[in-house]
Amino acid sequence: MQLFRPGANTIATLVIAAIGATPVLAVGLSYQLMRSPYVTDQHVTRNQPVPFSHEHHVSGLGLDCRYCHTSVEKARFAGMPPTETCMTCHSQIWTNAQMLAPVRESLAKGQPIAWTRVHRLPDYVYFDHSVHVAKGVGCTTCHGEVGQMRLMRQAAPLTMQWCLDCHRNPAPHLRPAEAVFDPNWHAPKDQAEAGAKLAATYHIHTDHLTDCTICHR
Amino acid sequence: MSQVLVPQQPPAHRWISAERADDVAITQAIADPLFTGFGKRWWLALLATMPFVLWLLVSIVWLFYRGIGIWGVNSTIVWGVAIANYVWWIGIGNAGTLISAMLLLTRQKWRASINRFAEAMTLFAVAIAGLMPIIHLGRPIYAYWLAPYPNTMALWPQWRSALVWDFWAIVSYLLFSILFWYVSLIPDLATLRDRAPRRGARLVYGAFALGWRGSAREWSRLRTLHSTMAALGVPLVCSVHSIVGLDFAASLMPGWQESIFPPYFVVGAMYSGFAMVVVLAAAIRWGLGLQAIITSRHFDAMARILLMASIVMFYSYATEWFMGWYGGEHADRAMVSFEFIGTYAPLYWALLTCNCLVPQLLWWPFARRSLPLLILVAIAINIGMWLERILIVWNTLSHGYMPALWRSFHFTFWDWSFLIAPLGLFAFLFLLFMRLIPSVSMFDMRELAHEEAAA
Amino acid sequence: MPPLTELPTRPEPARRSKLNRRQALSLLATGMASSLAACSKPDQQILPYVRMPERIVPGEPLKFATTLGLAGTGRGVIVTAIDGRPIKVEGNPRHPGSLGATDVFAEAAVLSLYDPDRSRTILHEGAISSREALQGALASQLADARSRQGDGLCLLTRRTTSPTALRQIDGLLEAFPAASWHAYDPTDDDNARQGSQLAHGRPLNGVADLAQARVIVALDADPIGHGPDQIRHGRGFAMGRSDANSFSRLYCLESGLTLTGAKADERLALRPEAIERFAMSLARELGAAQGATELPEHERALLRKSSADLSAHKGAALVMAGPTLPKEVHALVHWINAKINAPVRLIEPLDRTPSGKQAATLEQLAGDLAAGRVRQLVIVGANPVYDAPADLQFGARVQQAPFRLHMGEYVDETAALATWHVPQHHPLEAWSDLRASDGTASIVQPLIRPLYGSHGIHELLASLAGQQDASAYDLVRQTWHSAATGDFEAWWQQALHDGVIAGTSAAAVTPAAQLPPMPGGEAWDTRAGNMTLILRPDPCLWDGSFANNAWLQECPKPLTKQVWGNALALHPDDAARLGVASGDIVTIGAGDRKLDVPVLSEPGAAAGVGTLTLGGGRHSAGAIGNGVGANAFALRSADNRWRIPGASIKPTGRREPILTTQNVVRTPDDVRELYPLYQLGHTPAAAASDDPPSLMPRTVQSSDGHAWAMVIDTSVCIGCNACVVSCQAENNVPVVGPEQIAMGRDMHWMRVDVYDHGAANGLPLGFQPVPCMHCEHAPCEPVCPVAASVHDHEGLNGQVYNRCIGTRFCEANCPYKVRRFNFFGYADGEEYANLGADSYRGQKNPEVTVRARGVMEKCTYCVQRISGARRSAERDNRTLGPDEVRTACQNACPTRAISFGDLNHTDAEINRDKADPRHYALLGHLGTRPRTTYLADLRNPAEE
Amino acid sequence: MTATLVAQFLDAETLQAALQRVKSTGHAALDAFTPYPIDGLAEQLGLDRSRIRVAMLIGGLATAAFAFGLQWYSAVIDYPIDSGGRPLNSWQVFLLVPFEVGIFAAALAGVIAFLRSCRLPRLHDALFEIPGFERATQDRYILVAASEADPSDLRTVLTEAGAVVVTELRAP
Repeated sequence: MQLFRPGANTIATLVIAAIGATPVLAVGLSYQLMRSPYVTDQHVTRNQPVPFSHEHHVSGLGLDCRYCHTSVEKARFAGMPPTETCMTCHSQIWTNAQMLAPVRESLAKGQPIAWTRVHRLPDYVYFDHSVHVAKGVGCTTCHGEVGQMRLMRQAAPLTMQWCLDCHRNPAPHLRPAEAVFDPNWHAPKDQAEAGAKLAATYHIHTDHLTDCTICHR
Repeated sequence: MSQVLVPQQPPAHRWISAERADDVAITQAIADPLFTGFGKRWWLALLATMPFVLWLLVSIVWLFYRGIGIWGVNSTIVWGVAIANYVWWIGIGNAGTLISAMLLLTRQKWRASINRFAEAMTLFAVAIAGLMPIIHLGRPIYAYWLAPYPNTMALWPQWRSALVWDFWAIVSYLLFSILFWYVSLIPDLATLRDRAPRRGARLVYGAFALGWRGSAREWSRLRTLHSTMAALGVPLVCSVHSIVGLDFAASLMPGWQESIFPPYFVVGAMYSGFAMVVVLAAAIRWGLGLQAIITSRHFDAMARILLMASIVMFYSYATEWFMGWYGGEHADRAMVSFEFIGTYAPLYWALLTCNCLVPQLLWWPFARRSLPLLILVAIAINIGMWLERILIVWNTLSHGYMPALWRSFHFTFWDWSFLIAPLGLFAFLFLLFMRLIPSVSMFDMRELAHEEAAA
Repeated sequence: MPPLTELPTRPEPARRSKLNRRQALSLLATGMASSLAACSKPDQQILPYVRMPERIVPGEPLKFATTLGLAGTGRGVIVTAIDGRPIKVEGNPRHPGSLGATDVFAEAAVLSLYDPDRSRTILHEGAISSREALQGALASQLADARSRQGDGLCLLTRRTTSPTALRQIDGLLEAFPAASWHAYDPTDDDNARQGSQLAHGRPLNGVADLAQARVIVALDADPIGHGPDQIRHGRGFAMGRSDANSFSRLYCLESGLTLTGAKADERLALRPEAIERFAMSLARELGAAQGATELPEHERALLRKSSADLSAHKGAALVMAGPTLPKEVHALVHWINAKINAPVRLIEPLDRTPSGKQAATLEQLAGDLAAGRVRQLVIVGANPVYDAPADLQFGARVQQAPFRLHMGEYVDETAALATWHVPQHHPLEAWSDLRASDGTASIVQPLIRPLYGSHGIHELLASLAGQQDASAYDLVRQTWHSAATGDFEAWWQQALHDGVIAGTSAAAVTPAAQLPPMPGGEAWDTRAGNMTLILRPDPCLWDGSFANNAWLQECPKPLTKQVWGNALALHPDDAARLGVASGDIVTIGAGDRKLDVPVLSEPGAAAGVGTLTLGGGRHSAGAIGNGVGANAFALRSADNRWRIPGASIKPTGRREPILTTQNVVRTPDDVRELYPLYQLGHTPAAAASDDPPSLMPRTVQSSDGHAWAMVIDTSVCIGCNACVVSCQAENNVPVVGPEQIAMGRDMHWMRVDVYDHGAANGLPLGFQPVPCMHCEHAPCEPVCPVAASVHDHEGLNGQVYNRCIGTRFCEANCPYKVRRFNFFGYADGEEYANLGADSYRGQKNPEVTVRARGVMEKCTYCVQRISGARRSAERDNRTLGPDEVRTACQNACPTRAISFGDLNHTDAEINRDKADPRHYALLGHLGTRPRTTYLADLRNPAEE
Repeated sequence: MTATLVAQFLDAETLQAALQRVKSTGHAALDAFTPYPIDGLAEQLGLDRSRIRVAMLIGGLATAAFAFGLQWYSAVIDYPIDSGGRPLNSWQVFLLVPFEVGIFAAALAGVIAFLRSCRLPRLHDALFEIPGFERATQDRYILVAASEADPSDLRTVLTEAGAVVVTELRAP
């Protein structure tokens, strides 16, 4: 006797096909997910206790990065400005601005301003700003068009893949020493050979740059 | 239990000891119990295995929560029961496919009665074996890092590691075994579909039977496929356990770095596997009343194979000792003497007794024919083979190149858990299999019956 | 390690297990929290300073020179602080007591700083009290004391060389003429002082210079053993052996095995009485007209050799006597040294006040207490209730004094009996000053504001003298105002920067040494009832004051590798005679004093002598130290401090497994294969390379020119463990605790293997520090399925913790067994006892990952230091110097046995060592091509 | 007008004999259904040779090649890592994984080829309508034959050959 309706044949075939297809799709999807901003926080803008605008201070007033991030050339940590640094100017201008109240309060109470971290690497990754800066990797290379950001956002995915892309082939991203802190720097036409030359002058050896021990220890 | 096939002494035929063994009788004997059920005995057995399954689950949860420190492993003896279990189970898992594939290729008719449940045994054993390396990890959640997949770390597995070979060997072997087993199952599923009294069962079996009708084309194609798979299966099985052997042989520790390991692991696998088949065959024969189909001839044949394997095992051990001494490396010689007089010497002697001495009983026909005796021998062999595996791990790691760090293993409750509980899980799965799927291949039996009748 | 079925028996298991359970639960909580967090990443915050402190660059290390004391003697150190947290102690090359190296105690000091068990508040009768209340109480007591010229006011300090403290005590004794000052240090050697009294008519300290000595005869003395002079003597010993042409020879006669004995060229294990006899015979050989007794043959042979050597090397020969020998023998040794013009500088004692006052003894104090003559007792930094000789019954007598003030870092046994307890600063929190054993003074400067409400001893002494709120800073500066040359501020900055005060080393005095009267060499019998018991400071816990330091508790004792406890070392024959084996608990009886302690069979011990170390059996030490080991002070009597004759040893039938981290290797084949030992003049012609042929590429060469390697000279390794603890501090290596040790688990990245070449008579012993070998053909790497164990281009065998999934194949396949696995979260939520306390986080080195549960870890050649050096070199665009990178173990080593550097730098020290004929690779025949290699041991036995 | 008859036999031998008779009498033997494989039946029915083995060979080799290529690319090109000084292209050990997955892939390819050549899965099929057809998987040997001309001739051929039941299959 007949157990199944004619449609069953198609269904059965589809089921078998699905068994084969599912794993492939699952891996593909999860990979896309891991790369997506949902996981990497790329392009995520975060709220800050004080709505500090890099656009205003960098593009508008033309402050140098190092004015606030003082240790970027000598330490792993680029450095966050102490409240004092803000007050050097803001004890003179915008002294009563409402949005600066937390800053004045911080100085008065002696309590730090709690900024929200924007760029976050895992604890087991040892990133050193000073060396990158010394080797001609500019601020905006990783931090993006800071000069255009009202509130700070994470420009790069900060995945290991992304780090490796540059560690394997830094040349396209290298700048002459004087341009490292230039927020408006853009790669010249001849970056191809210029970068290669810079890599040589900076003594950058790429094979060593992909060693695990460079970033993990 | 329906006694359709009445066994008689002396047996009517070589491999079937029943006079009236036509298609109907065989079909009834094997298929009908699945519809009528096995009664209380089966339920009791299933109930008995439940606590073990629960025990295993609890152990695994506690292991993941607390970490592998709950085992007796230490800074020097970093491996323990999990690894021994892995090798032991994969060994048993190898036998099923090996048996049915090799016997198929060598045209051994009697395979018909045992290949189905031997292959089922393979599936369950390999599944349990595959569990072991994962729970043995310090950070099991990252086990998937052994697989090559696109990831944002831009990293790949380290292909030179024997563990990666293991990973692929097990995955390939498990999937292969499932296909091999399922393909030969399709016609029987069709029989069940056409014989099942209730519509529900008919639908389920029917779906899995894929609409098999037993046409000449289907049969010839199935045979081609099945025999070719068998031809591929034999090298696969050998390679799988050789790779397990490489886990140790590819190292440079005394007692591990030995070129004999891969072949000797394969033989060991077949050895313990056949021993397990003997036990299961006896169980099924008694449980399903298949005395007519699984005859004492079968046990006799398997006993001979056990005897042969035990001799090869002894030869392998002897080779180990000889090479250890002949190589002249100080550490290797120290290792050999440590095996005999060291911390685990009693276990080592027990191993030699179980694997080399006890099976010699099988030289005597009465021992091969007496089922209880044969079962005892088989169990002894399985114990001996587990001891062999754990001692391979313990001896070398306890007595390496640095005497300052010679230590010994401290067996904990959780080591016992992971040694015993999986046996319960295995029994549980096997009982389910017996209840849902014909434990003996019906179409093979029909064919055999006709050939026997003709002969 | 023998299989251990039961776990070590320690008190209050309930409380400790409860602790663990609580930690497990908190782990669960944090685990769940973090797993939730993983789903919805919570915002992290950055808190910048409000005002930037001077000189601090976030995350960048700062180094300051200061001084750490041991038994009142200073060892100059340089402490690294990151973001204001002291995290690592290293030696100060300018300081004569440190010479750029450290010992275990200095290394471990930084852990004690963060100990949550430290005393935090002033206590009155055990209840929390206030500073004001204390000042009130003190005021009235002082008024009372002043009214009777200070009669009844007793000050008990440890032996101290702090000029400021001594100056203050002078002031105090002026203010209270009738007051008395007592000093007690449980590791003091009174016999030496009295010996000098006998020989020179006044107590003098001898400062021996081992570097100058071609011949050294140690009579039950342990110059290179643990103690204030270990680093100096160790360096001297090494320098005396640096040149094959002027290679020193070390004779050692000792009652119990010591580091000196282990490294000796000629050694004899004798009962102390026999050593006395030998000393007298030695004196006679050198012209003393008396003290002749017959010696057994083997002693006579050694006497001939040693006396010949001594007289042959006048001016470069040296005899040393240990604390177990009576004052007469010490005097005799003074006489001998004078006779052979030994390189020993005699200096005035350093523990006297400027006005020359010497502290009275503890016995006198005990007497006064018993007689009820003490009205106010002020105990500063001492813990006599625990460590006073038992027969003084200090615990009972101290309560005779109505007012008892105790100042200490912990609420210890003495604090419990005091009416007032004042928490004391940790040395890294205080201003003070100390002298090295040669008299050189140096400043103790704080690295961090006091973590708890503790106070300094100088403030306390000041307030006793009536100065309230005087600051230690000013007091110390006052002390040195006079010494300053030129502008004081400049001088002061210099003194702080250098870590030593120039020109303060004591002047040598040269009195005539006269031959003292000889004691009658007493006879003894060797019945079981009559053993001689020798006490020694513990190589890890010293006198028990470090008992709550987990690093030191888990630091394997150099010669037995025992951890978490002490044991009575007996010669195997004695043990057999008593029917006991290692691990059996015996009752030691000395007079009416008793102690239960496990036995440890030690082939190096002298027959008829049992050796036990101090520092165990604390019950108010803290969560770590409580109830670990047996308290040897319970057997001590005031007149026999180091040597207790007529001790009885009875088996109890109970057992307690001896916890060890590894075995002392005594199997002859292995010893020969793994630890080659040559005799001077019999070294191989050239360094042998036993690399087998290989199909694999030769070696890993770095593109930017570095190829790191390490060479360890076993001939000068004295097994002091400084490298082990230094590595632990530098690399955040966790402590696992006794239960885990009993399971056979440990975490030390650096271990020191002990090899016994004599097997039978137990000598000579050799030490072999074993870090990761960083094999060029590393067996651990190809077996890792996820490439967590990989090589980098500079030859480092890197371990990537965050990639590790814990297959443990690498350790299984490591022939050297140098890898360590986190079976539990030893540093990550499942810490032992109180080691999970937040305060300990302060010590963690931020440059090194704290490893999680389930990952493998191991020595990285201090990759963070290599990386740091490389990055700073790249920052200012220069190349790394040959020996610019120094590993933690290398820096700690007192004898400079460890050299580390870049093989590609031809002028690196490492390459000189590689050319040495004694150079060999451990298990080189396996073809692993280790980057860590060794120089074979070298001994210089005397020919007949 | 053609008729298709379905004849049921009690054992394989009668079936094969009947098959010969049908063919010799100029009728067309379409297909046979048996409870177990019967040697030579396929040949008698003149079925084409199967290409399953070819499919298995191709599937196996292709996958093995891919597996080796993946290893080589990842270990030599994409992220070369020095592992214990072994050569980046350790081709000897890179052969193991391809072998394992190759065999599995061959089996998989075989199964797919088998399903396609038998046009399985076919849960719904006209033959299942035939009364008694379900016994083809148990104890009946069924022959399906067709005749161009008068079906009654074929029917007699079959009955004489020993068919226990002969039914006519009507095209729906």
